[in-house]
Amino acid sequence: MSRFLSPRVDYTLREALSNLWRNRLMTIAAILTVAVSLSLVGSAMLVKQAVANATVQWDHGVNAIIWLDPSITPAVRESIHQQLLAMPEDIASCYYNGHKADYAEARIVLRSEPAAFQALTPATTPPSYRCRLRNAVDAYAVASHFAKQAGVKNVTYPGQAIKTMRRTTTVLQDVLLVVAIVLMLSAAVLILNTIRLAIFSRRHEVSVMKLVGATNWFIRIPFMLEGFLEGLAGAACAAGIVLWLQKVFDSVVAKPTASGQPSALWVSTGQLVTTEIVIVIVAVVLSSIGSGLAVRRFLST
Amino acid sequence: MSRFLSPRVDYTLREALSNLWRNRLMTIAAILTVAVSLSLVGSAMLVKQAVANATVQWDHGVNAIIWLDPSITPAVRESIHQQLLAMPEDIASCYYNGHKADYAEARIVLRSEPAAFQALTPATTPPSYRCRLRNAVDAYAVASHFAKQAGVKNVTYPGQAIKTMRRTTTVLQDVLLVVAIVLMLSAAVLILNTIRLAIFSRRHEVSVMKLVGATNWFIRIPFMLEGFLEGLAGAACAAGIVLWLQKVFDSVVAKPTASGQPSALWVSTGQLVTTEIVIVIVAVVLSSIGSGLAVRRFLST
Amino acid sequence: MIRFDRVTKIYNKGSSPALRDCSVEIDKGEFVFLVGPSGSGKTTFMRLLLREELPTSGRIWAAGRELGRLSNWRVPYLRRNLGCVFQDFRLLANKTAFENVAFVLEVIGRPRPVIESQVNQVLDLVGLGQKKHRFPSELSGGEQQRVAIARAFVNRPLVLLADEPTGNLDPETSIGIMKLLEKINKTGTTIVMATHDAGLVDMMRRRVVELDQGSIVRDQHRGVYG
Amino acid sequence: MIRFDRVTKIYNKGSSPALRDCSVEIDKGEFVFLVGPSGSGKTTFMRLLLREELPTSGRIWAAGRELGRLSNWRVPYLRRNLGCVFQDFRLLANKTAFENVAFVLEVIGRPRPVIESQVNQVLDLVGLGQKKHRFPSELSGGEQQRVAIARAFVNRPLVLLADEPTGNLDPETSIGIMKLLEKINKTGTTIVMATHDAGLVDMMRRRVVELDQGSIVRDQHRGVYG
Ligand SMILES: Nc1ncnc2c1ncn2[C@@H]1O[C@H](COP(=O)(O)OP(=O)(O)OP(=O)(O)O)[C@@H](O)[C@H]1O
Ligand SMILES: Nc1ncnc2c1ncn2[C@@H]1O[C@H](COP(=O)(O)OP(=O)(O)OP(=O)(O)O)[C@@H](O)[C@H]1O
Ligand SMILES: [Mg+2]
Ligand SMILES: [Mg+2]
Repeated sequence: MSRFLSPRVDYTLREALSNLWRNRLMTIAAILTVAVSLSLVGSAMLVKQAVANATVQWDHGVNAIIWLDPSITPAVRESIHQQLLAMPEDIASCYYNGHKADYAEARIVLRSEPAAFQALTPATTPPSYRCRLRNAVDAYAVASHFAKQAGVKNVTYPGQAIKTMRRTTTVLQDVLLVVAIVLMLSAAVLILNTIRLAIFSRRHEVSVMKLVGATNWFIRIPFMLEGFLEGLAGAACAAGIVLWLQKVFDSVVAKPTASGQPSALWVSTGQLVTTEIVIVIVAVVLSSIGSGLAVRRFLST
Repeated sequence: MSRFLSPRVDYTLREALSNLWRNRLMTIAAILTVAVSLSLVGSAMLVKQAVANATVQWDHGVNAIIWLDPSITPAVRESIHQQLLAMPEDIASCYYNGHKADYAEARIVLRSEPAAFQALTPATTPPSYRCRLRNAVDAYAVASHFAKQAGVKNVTYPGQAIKTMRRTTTVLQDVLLVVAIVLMLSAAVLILNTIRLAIFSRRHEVSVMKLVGATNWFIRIPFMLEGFLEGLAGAACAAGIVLWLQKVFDSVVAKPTASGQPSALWVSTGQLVTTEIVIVIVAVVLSSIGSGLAVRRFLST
Repeated sequence: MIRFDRVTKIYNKGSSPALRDCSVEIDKGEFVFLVGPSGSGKTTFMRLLLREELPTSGRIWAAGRELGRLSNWRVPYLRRNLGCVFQDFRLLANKTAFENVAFVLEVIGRPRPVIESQVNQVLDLVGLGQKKHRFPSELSGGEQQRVAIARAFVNRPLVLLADEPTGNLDPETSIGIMKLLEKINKTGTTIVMATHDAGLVDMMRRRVVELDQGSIVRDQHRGVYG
Repeated sequence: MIRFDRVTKIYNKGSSPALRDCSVEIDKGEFVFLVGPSGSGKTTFMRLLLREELPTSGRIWAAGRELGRLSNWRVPYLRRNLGCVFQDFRLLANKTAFENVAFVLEVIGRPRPVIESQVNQVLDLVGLGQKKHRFPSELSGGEQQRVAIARAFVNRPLVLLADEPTGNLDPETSIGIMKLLEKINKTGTTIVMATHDAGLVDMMRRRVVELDQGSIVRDQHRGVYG
């Protein structure tokens, strides 16, 4: 390696790697802690996104959906519309979701049931009214009022399941995030301390370097690089773990359930990639803070 | 304080506390990591126990329960028994759970529905046959065969819910345990390294102590105490966190559901206490390993 | 008191010995200068006595014990009989003169009142009674070395080992330290002092043991430096 | 080359000054002994020159720059003009003599071939051409100090500062080191050497600056120790 790099780059890399190896116990602990904390951050993000995906139908406080026949005539639709307006004591507000909007949504919700989605076209996808009710317990009354009307296919309202799921995931996310933040703190301190120990075990070398006129950055960079390498190694592990967790989760939990219920918990590739990028960024920030503090505090001129 | 303690105990405590304070960043990180890792261990234990409690009915591979009338006559019961024996291609094995056994079980399963449990007495609790089927999908056939017979109250078999729950919690437990073990490793290394830094920053004192004839244990004990204190502080945090998590969990997830489905996830006080004890023991072991290694390696004679 | 019997010390296999085949006997109450060029083995001699190292061959007796047979846990008790002073003082910067000296007695578990009286007594002996609450940084080099000597002596050791105790001091201050060591010697404490300072050795006219490349090349009563 | 203009240095507020109102000028090519009792401020003088400390009042020039006006990032470039040697050598134990010297040039970013030739040249100058692949522990004290001098000199500094370079060496070895410093001085390098060793000062008969409690009490050409 040393043949192809400039002496200075070569020196920097050599120093950083040998420091990491010298305190390998510490290095491993730092990497693992970074990995665990970032995996938790990643998991929290994925859980949030998966639940959002699964419950996209119930966004904006919607708690009842009246599905219409795809072939409904404008007159029948108008009559239903008037009836909805006529129930202001039960129904707070409604909005109409057309064929195309529902087809687009189905693409997300039915993602894990591709056969069911294949069978749909925009034209055959039922349009719907999305309603917020004054009182969630009125849902049954509203449903039974509309269910048997002409032009209405069926009426769905979220069961206990969706509420529990949202509550659970909110708590789960909060817990994951708190734990992740605590661990990030530990990770930063661990990085700071590997560097501190490295500086300590090289204090003779450092004092000689200062005496003979090494610039501050020449002395600092190998130590900071050490912190960066730890952070990146941790991020790489975390990225792997998140990918694996998502697979496990997919195969265990994310099974299709009866329609109307929230369907499979899944995340898109885009969301996964975003999560991985966030992990790397957090790692870089984390290790910069750790190593920055360490060199600033323990390598003072 | 120093007035009431022997000079030696006083010295030891003073040293340990001042070392902890000197490296407070490190100390906090070590305590937090211990706390998080032990909380995860505790959570894994609680989840396991809660699921075991909730699914105690379905232990030993039981996948269908035939509930009998509490007032069933021995003759009718004998006829049902014969029918069960007569279906060897469907039913692998059955056992009879009497009034008292079912009453005892109800005490656990109905724990979060005390009103329902209050209404029961041993005599009014239905006895049951617990059957393992050759094939879980036969459950519906078995159920419909027995459901309308004289002397049978109803037949229950676990839905998808219980299977998903068991699979999910197994995965969750495994993940929690792996993460906990990784973090325990980090925690031990962090403890080791706080002590290492303490030894390092006191190396002059230590070398003087050695020269003037301090015994090995006199030198070591304050440092080891430091590790212990970190471990115990971490355990205390973890114990608090587990208690709190259990409360949150109780209030969010553990709602009574339709009977026959697994009911509330809960753990008994005894199980909680056991978990807390395990946490403290693990902390003591962890910090002993960390501090033992540190003094052995960095305080060699 | 101290006896070396054909002691050889080789630090690293293959390298030449730091001490080779040394035999010497030092009686109670003697004052011995250890002289010789750099690397001749003076510090090694001290380290062997303190059992910081074990000899490669040969046997050493100190304070009535054969060091090779001493189990590890007894080493601290041996060291309580051997006070040491070094060129760089080795005082704790965050403790006052009094605390530096008291530390020794705390470490070996003496009760408070005993510590109090013994420390004051020995600080008076070295002439620092007035400055006992100063920190090392508030004392001159010579005064710091006096504190170090007080620390080495407070426990009334049988032997006081001094490895170039005047190496960092100017000639005048050095003579003061020598006088102090002589005073301590008069209380019956054996003193072994390694030094490069020809002036001091010539002035004192005490026993001189000269090492060269690990061998004892001279052992002279009332000797001079070279 | 070096100029102190009414320099006072007080380390801690309230404590007495380590240097008080010192003015002195040292020209290119001079050889100056800095003498004085322990704590008189010799090391402080050196540390001010290296800009490890800033003076409390007064101004200092070294290598053509006023140190008080030098921004922090320029300090390394100042130090490349000032070589230092210490009593305790400060060699890196895990590097050979060659590597210890080469390290200086690596640190300031010299290319490989230059390093190779310059290091060999300076090691020949100090007489260690044959032992350049030995580790410090395989060299005698005098030889280690020669390596340290080679390291201080390899970058051809304008000034060489030596703080008790013979403090740990026996008289004979010390004379060898003095001869080497004299040889380096003859190449035109200014040398400032702090020492306690009266013998050396008297032997050399060079300029002597004496400090006492931080004040310059004597500045004598072709002086003696005291
Ligand atoms: N810890 C060690 N490991 C290896 N070699 C050592 C060690 N300590 C000393 N030596 C070697 O043993 C020899 C004797 O060293 P010692 O320190 O005893 O000499 P000294 O007479 O005290 O010298 P000085 O006057 O410089 O203090 C030297 O060659 C030295 O290099
Ligand atoms: N870093 C420091 N902080 C506070 N005081 C210091 C510091 N360094 C030196 N001093 C004080 O400044 C004064 C001069 O010290 P200095 O080290 O310059 O003396 P010296 O002439 O080199 O003595 P020696 O011959 O013992 O090396 C002393 O009183 C010392 O206690
Ligand atoms: Mg020595
Ligand atoms: Mg000095």
